[in-house]
Amino acid sequence: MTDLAHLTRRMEIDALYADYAHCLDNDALEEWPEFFTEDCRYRITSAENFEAGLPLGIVYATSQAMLVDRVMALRKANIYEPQRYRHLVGAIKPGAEEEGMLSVVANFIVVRTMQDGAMTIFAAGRYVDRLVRRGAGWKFAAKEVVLDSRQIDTLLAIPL
Amino acid sequence: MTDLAHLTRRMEIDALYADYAHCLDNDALEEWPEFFTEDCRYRITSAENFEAGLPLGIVYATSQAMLVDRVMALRKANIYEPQRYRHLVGAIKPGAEEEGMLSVVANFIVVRTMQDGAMTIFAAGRYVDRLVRRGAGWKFAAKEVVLDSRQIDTLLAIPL
Amino acid sequence: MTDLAHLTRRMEIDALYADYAHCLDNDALEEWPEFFTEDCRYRITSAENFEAGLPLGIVYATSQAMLVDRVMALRKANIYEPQRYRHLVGAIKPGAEEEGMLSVVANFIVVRTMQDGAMTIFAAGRYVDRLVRRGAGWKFAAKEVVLDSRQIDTLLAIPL
Amino acid sequence: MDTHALAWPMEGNSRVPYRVFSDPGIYRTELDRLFLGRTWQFLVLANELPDPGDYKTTFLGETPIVVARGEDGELHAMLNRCAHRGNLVCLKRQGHTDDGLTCVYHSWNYDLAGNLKSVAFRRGIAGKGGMPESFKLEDHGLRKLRTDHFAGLVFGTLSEDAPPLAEYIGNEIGGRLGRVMRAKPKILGTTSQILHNNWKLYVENVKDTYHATLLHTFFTTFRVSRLTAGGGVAVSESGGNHTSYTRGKTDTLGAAASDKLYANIQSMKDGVQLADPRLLDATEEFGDDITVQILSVFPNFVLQQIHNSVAVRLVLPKGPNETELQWIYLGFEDDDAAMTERRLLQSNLVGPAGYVSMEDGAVGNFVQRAIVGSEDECSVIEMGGFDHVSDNTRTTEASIRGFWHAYRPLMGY
Amino acid sequence: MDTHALAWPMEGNSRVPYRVFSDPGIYRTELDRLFLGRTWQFLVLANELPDPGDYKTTFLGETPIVVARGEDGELHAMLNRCAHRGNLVCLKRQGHTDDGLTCVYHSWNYDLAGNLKSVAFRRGIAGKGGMPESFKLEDHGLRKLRTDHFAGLVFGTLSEDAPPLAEYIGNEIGGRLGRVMRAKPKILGTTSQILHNNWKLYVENVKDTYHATLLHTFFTTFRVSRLTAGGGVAVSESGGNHTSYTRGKTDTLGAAASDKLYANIQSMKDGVQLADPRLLDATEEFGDDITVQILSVFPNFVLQQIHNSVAVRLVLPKGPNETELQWIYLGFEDDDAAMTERRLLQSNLVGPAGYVSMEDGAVGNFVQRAIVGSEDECSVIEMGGFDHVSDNTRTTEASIRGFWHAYRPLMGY
Amino acid sequence: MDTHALAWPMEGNSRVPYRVFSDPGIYRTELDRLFLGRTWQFLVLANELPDPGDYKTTFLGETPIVVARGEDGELHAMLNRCAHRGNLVCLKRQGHTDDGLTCVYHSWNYDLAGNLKSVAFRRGIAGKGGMPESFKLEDHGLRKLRTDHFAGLVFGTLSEDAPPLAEYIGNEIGGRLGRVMRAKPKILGTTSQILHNNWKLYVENVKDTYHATLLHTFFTTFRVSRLTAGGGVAVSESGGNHTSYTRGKTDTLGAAASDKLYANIQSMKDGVQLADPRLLDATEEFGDDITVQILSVFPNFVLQQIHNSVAVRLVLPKGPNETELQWIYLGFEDDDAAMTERRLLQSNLVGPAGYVSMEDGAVGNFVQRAIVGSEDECSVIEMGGFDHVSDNTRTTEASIRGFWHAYRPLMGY
Ligand code: FES
Ligand code: FES
Ligand code: FES
Ligand SMILES: [Fe+3]
Ligand SMILES: [Fe+3]
Ligand SMILES: [Fe+3]
Repeated sequence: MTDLAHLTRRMEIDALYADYAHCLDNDALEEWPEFFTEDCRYRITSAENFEAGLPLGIVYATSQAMLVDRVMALRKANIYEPQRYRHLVGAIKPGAEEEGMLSVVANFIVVRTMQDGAMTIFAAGRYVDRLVRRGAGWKFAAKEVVLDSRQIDTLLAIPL
Repeated sequence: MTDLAHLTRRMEIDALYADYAHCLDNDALEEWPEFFTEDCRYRITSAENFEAGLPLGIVYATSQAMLVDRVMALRKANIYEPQRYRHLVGAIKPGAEEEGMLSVVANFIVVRTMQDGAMTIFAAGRYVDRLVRRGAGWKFAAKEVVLDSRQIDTLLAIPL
Repeated sequence: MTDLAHLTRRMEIDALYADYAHCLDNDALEEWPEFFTEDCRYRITSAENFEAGLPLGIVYATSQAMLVDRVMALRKANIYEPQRYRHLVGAIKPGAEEEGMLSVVANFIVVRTMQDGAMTIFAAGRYVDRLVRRGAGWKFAAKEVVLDSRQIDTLLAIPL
Repeated sequence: MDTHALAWPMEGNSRVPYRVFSDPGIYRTELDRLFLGRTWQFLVLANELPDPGDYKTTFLGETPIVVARGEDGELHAMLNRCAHRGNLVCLKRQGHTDDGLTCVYHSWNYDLAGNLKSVAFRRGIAGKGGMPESFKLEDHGLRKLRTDHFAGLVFGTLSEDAPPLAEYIGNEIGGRLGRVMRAKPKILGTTSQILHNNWKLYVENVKDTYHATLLHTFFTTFRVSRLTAGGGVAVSESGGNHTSYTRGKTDTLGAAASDKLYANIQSMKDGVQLADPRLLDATEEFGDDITVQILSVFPNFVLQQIHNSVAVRLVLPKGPNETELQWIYLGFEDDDAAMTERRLLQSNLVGPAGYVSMEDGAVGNFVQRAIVGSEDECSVIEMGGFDHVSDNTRTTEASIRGFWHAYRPLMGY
Repeated sequence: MDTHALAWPMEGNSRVPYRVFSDPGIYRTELDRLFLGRTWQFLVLANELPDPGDYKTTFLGETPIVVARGEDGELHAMLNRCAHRGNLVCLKRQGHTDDGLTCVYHSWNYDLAGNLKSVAFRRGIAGKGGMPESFKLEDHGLRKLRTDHFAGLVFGTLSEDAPPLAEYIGNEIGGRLGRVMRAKPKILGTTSQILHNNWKLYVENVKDTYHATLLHTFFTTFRVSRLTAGGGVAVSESGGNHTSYTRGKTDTLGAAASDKLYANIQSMKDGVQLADPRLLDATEEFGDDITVQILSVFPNFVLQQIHNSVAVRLVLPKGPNETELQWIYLGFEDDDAAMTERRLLQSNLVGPAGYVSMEDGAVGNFVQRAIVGSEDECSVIEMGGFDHVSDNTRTTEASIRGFWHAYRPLMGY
Repeated sequence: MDTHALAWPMEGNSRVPYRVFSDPGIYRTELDRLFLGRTWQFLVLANELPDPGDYKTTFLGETPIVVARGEDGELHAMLNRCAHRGNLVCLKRQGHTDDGLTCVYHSWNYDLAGNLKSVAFRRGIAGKGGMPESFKLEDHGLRKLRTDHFAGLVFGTLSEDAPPLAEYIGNEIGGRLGRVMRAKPKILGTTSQILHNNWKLYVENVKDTYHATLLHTFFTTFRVSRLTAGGGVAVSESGGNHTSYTRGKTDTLGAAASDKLYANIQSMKDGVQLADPRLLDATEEFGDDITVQILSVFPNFVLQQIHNSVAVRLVLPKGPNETELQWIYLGFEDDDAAMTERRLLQSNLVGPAGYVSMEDGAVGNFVQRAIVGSEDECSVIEMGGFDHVSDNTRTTEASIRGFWHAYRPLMGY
């Protein structure tokens, strides 16, 4: 792979994570499932579960359709106070690309702001992802959101 | 635009935001107005005001000269306890470039540290900016600092 | 230096800081000294000491061997509660390259999570580094971790 | 400490024991006797909730309130606490409803005046469960506030025997209030500050005509306002309400003598000029030469006019050592684009980043930190003497003494 | 406020003064009389610590506890506080030791039953220092708890005179508990929520059969559960323990009538379908038609069965206004891969992000915020009448009244 | 709980009720009787503020203090609280002024000894306002502390009847203090730790000669210090001050026997070597063979010599459960570059990341967490017996008993 190809791929991946952050932070939840493949796996879990090899997910989805259902429930069924996230994603580290599947790890911190203005560090952790190329860009074939903390403040409504 | 040109522009923009952060975080306030054009607009507001279309700014400037005045007042007139910011800027996302004007959005988190050592998340939010090319680099023709929170802890002295 | 060379070097440096963050955040402490040269200098200090020109380090090492000793002590001698860091590093700014020595400054924020799940902003500040090329990549010939705060919460075990 | 009864110094209103700014027991008594007691507190602008079903939440002290525009076109204020098991009935800070107020917990539904209209499954299901016969909807409404209007501002109280609002404000202060609220207000934006100090330290600061030109050196440096300018302070009979006003274009001593005076007290910097003077390009809009007017109504309402910057400030207690200061920046319906731009530029003077207000966000905390261990010592409030009467000088702390004059009987001190 | 004695309303268990949810003095009394007193509290699963030397830490209220598997194969529970100068003996939340429990501060060593085995330098060095002759190892062990088992769950208490666990739980609730814990449990994972409300607001919520289908509109919208479905609630004689159960496949009114009923109370959305219905693809595993069963044991243990999602919940007080809710998600040793996957998918229903539980994480805080200033007002708990007996309806608050019936004598109200 | 009077156990200084480490009422009494009472507390190094106008802020307990070098060349210490309305007079932690101390709030100006020199607009403006005739500058200075010096260290107290500093420290401890402060100190740097525990838990830790080689396994592993080495502890007559000292190069038992002893108590790791031994490359600088000396002066001053690492530690209470531990690392004016480098390398041993001190930052919090619910239980302090006298062993808790001996009468226990 040429340096230029490497650099271009890197720019594409950085853009994917930037778009993902803006999607969630700007309440464009309806677009969120489109970052994933149809047969994707998505899980939010704690480092404690992750490292113990326990399969539980705080959110556990095995298809893009389940992500669509999650958004629909948030919009139509679930009740929670107005709140917003602010994602900072860093240390994005692509690994080896095998049969069109690229593994990527990254660090994130999410600050949550409630309607009254109170800000807290809601989540910190790492993404353990598998990306596949789709046309000009990339999609998540698998995304594990591994939270450093075993505790969730109040509730987790908006995805991470 | 070639891939290489794209990549180069991207590196320039990243550098602009990095320099901007170091300028504010290292108390080089006198250099801060130089990141802006002479007829720039600069506003700090809350997401609540921004989304309601309310024009108010916590800081509201319509020229580079007003930014110079802000710095002069901080140095010569206003009284506030020693404090420092630490900016982390991410998800920098350039949009379309139209008549030499490039729109860019980015996420930020600012940790404020007081002289006694107390650290807090002082601000989280997004930049909604318009950049113009000036020689080798870029300047802000317009910068909106959109804070997720409607609350400011104690006071806002140093710009964001 | 060509644009492409610039871009490639930049990607290498970003990768160095990303690998450094993952090393510390994923408890691969044994690999940590390998980010440094044999005769490296490493210091953690406060902005207060740094700006006053005081030489003290909270951690003060003048060789890679001392970093090896630090890790060994953490593993075999020192007692502290299970905890993990999450680094976000940004505004990475390479300076001039002189006789093979490249100076780089960067901002960082570290969130610390204790075993019960409590998260805090443990550290915020800047890296003031000197890098040298080693084979394909770079190593730290000198690293100053300059903390914005003069206070450390409880203790500092894992390096920054 | 918080069990220790407070003996007010015999000097009266010119001495304030620092304990009142930090004692948790005193704070709880304030919530009870002041904020839930015989005082009027600002709720909303009269035209802020135009349509039936519009509502907004706020606080009396720390107690959540909802204000709603009823089907009858009237504003109704009630505690934002469900009569069933105490859930917040309105979760959003501001909103609109087309079917009254419904509590999310068990779907009890109230009308916009707080009357209970329906109870989910009141009759049970298939003849089982449900509420007992003895349960009457009319016994379980939301607790209602009295509301009253003045100059486009809506106030509320839980007290049955508080005097009418106009009487509570008083004639002189009322006139000053009407002067600023000269037309239908238009909200330009809002912001809020978290102050790490007792709420009364901020209220003292607002009433403190003495500090402005000394602490806020921007005022003096750029001659926005000086104590040597004409002006004065008015205090209501109750003592609790005040107005200070400045005739900024005049100087009782003349610029040179004034400069000299301020030079001596070291809050003056020389040779400072604005690179872009549009910031201070004010215009006369109130039909008089008063350039700055600060007004307060006991215990926690503030109305500010600084040139063309008009704002309501609400001081909300959040604990013995914490306060939220809410700002509502106003224009008026007759503003043209130029006037709006003028107000926006002048808004740089006030708020959390205001050239002449940022210090007020910090100084209360400085006092809060300084008085630890000195709870039995007192502040000394003798500037301008010992009384709390109106006078045509601002070199006085009369309106602060007035505040304590109104505060003490309510608290039993 | 916190020194003010509480007079319980004469209405009894159908009225609860809001003060009990915020008063620091009442909270401290609860820690003492409830959590360190005559109640049984969940510690661990019986098969969670299989080997001698395995240990896990938990809490009785806010008091740290360690549970260890002894060399004798028995589980021992003790205060996690060194008898020397009070250090935490076990620093890790869970772990294994091969040489008993050693305090890091001065290396005092205890066996796995909490008996003090050795004291570093007890005899001094070279004839100097060391412990006095009067010091006896046997006088300085870790304080021990009583433990008891039921259906694979281990409970503990500091009380000598608490009844045996089975008696404390009661026959009916015990049977319901055994129904769910039908085989050796397997932990699928754990999580925890920090709730910004008093612990009892969450316990009321768990016992509240009335709220489920109203607050959690996902339940009704997707017909997972409705009050119109068959079911009921069982309350133990003590009042403190309960089970609610739903026969989800039945509807006492029929779907149409039920839809109409819910439409009226506005917690129903139309035309909503799951794009991927595997989420709700449940299977019958408990040998009856009960689709949802929620069970609690006084004061702070919860066992949930929602279709195939089984979880233990432990409610830990962390202050008057803060609570940790711990979740342990379970499968059983006979689960095949498909069953495990089913449980994992259904786990989306519960926990911090659960479709039918996320609201419970917030509503307690809504109440906590709403009652400020209303400490002397009361909640009204009359749904289903005034008693706390078992009945085949869930349109009742009987099990909540039962909680207060058990709470009051222990607290002396 | 915090209203409950404390009855000290009849065992005396060998038993400490855990309540004293968490009770808010006891904490407030400590601030009043200890920190604002009859004790001497470290303020600054005598040569830290060389020039008139130099000032630094610190605390007596939680009460803000400013220390300034006067025009007279003397150091003056005062409360950092303005006599007007209580603002912090000095906002910067450290600084220099050329025109005395001016409060930013209303520009009242004090000289460097805290005497009020001028009041802004004291005479009003144009004959209106200003201070009343009865107001006298001399009645409104900053409250002053007594200060006293010892071995280049400046201490202060608010007490009129505290004995002279040298007498308060005592001869033996004074000699040990002078031994370390052998020349004019040079600050190498400072740092600070926030400890989430009561201040006394850290003070006990400092005085605890028993824990060092057990908790800090680095000590033993690398043979930096062992209890088997020669040494001892000295306690002042008051009980409140102490020195422990180690002759690290000696071993009363011999290395082999010592290794065996430590092996048994499991704080020893084998075969551990430093890859870069320069860390421990110490040199003899105090004219004796004492390698480690820890010294404390009641209530909150610590002076440490660990080989060539010299530091002052100040223990500042920040609430019942929080403490700030400030470190000032010292060299001496006669240090050459090699000596400075040596001190910097050895500074790795101490401070927040110190190889032999990081555990001390955490262990107090471990105790704080462990004692919740055990407020009426007691720690057991019997190592070395029951008294608090000097002895040539460190296998004792005598100096901890001494601390409580000094603490109890001041608190009335
Ligand atoms: S609490 Fe409002 S309906 Fe039950
Ligand atoms: S506190 Fe446990 S051994 Fe000393
Ligand atoms: S408070 Fe210091 S001058 Fe007024
Ligand atoms: Fe002011
Ligand atoms: Fe629920
Ligand atoms: Fe120690």
